[in-house]
Amino acid sequence: MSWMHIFFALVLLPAIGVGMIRILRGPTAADRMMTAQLFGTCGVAILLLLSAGMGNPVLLDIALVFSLLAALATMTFIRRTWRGSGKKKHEYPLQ
Amino acid sequence: MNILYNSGTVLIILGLPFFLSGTVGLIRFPDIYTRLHALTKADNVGLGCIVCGLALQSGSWAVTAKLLLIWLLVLIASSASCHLIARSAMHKNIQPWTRS
Amino acid sequence: MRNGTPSSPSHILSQYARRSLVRFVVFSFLWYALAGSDKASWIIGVPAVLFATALSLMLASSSPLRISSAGAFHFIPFFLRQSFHGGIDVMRRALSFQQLLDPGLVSYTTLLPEGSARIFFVNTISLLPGTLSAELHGNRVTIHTLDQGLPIWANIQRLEYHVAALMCISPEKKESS
Amino acid sequence: MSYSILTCFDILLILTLLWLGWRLLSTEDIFKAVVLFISFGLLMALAWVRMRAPDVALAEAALGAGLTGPLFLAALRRMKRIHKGERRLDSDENRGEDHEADPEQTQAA
Repeated sequence: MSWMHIFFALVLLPAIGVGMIRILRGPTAADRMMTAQLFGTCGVAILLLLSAGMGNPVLLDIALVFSLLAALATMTFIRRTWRGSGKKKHEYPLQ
Repeated sequence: MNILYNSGTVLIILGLPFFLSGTVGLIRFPDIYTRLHALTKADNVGLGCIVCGLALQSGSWAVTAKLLLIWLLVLIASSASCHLIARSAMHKNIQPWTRS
Repeated sequence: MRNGTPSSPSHILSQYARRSLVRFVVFSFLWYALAGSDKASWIIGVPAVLFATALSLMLASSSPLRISSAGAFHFIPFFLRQSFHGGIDVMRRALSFQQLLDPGLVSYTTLLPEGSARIFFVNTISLLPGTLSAELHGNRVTIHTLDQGLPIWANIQRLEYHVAALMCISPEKKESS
Repeated sequence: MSYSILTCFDILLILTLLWLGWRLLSTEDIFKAVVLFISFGLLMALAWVRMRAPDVALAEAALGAGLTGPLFLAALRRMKRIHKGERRLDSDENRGEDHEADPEQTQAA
């Protein structure tokens, strides 16, 4: 048990709690999804710190699963939920 | 050994403000593109600092390799999904916020 | 490499052996990272690594990824330094009391060839200070920037140079523009 | 020292989870509920870790957040296609199209 690492994990937990504001009020769907991604990254960091703090190396494997699956939700969201309105326009500002 | 441990602690402490500022940026920045900046850059650097600090403290090559692997995966995942989100926002014709 | 034209059988064979050896080493390292230093894990590890090597050689694309070690030696410190700067930059903008943002879109025409080099380049842009790749259309990358006052063009050109060095792309293509 | 900080961590985690669960159940926007569900899964994995059940945490991270979330997102699209015009499932679907660019404005920017 090392209190220092657990204290650092405790500092990171509000970063998740405050980020929830963006899920609740984010204007577009992508804003909400981005916050879920932030939770993934913060969750990996908290797991790494807890693994050092609790002296349990198994938690590194959970962090590995977190990071492997972090992209999956966002990609499904882009492919399935947040498609453009039919036709793609290839005219962008400032070409 | 103690020097390694302490410099690891310093690196971890260095990493925490990056995470907090990533969240602050996500709340404060005005539009989706600027929020993506905050999300990808700040969090990856913060995680990098924490990973390096823990690797210095762990004192084992296997744990170090696993930590670096985790960081690499997060790096790839976040930069790819950041590009995807920005691209579909462009396809949806969401205009970037500009200083008026 | 030693003799004959590049398509001579011995050359192809030696290159094939080299590629499979590199992959074997990479997958062994991956297994070591995943399973830890326990010796007993290699009972499953060695067949898994061999299987992964064979599978990846079977599924590999015809144009293999070539990474030069000298390029990587220059690229990794560059990348770490730049992404650290990017983090500091975002932190400064997020925490300051005034609004420090001046976002805009920049278009950049890359000279990197189609394929893995270009995709790698586009993904790395997002980790540089103040830039975010928003669109890739042909060889034209649309970049969203956090501050139009930053030296974006110079940064991206340096990144392009480093990626070309990393992926063993000869620089004479860059002279054409 | 270590245990009191752990207690603080647990209490904060429990409060966040409870608040998240309440918002998840009470929200009307289905997409928002799905995103809250994914976040809930991630935090629940942390809670399992604190309950010293890392194997359950592994399953929760893989199934709860990693697989069920994308399945819900895919199902949401199917549902939207079926219920088209009846309800607003994705609240920014209309807003995104309102942003139809007028080029002059962007050029000026």
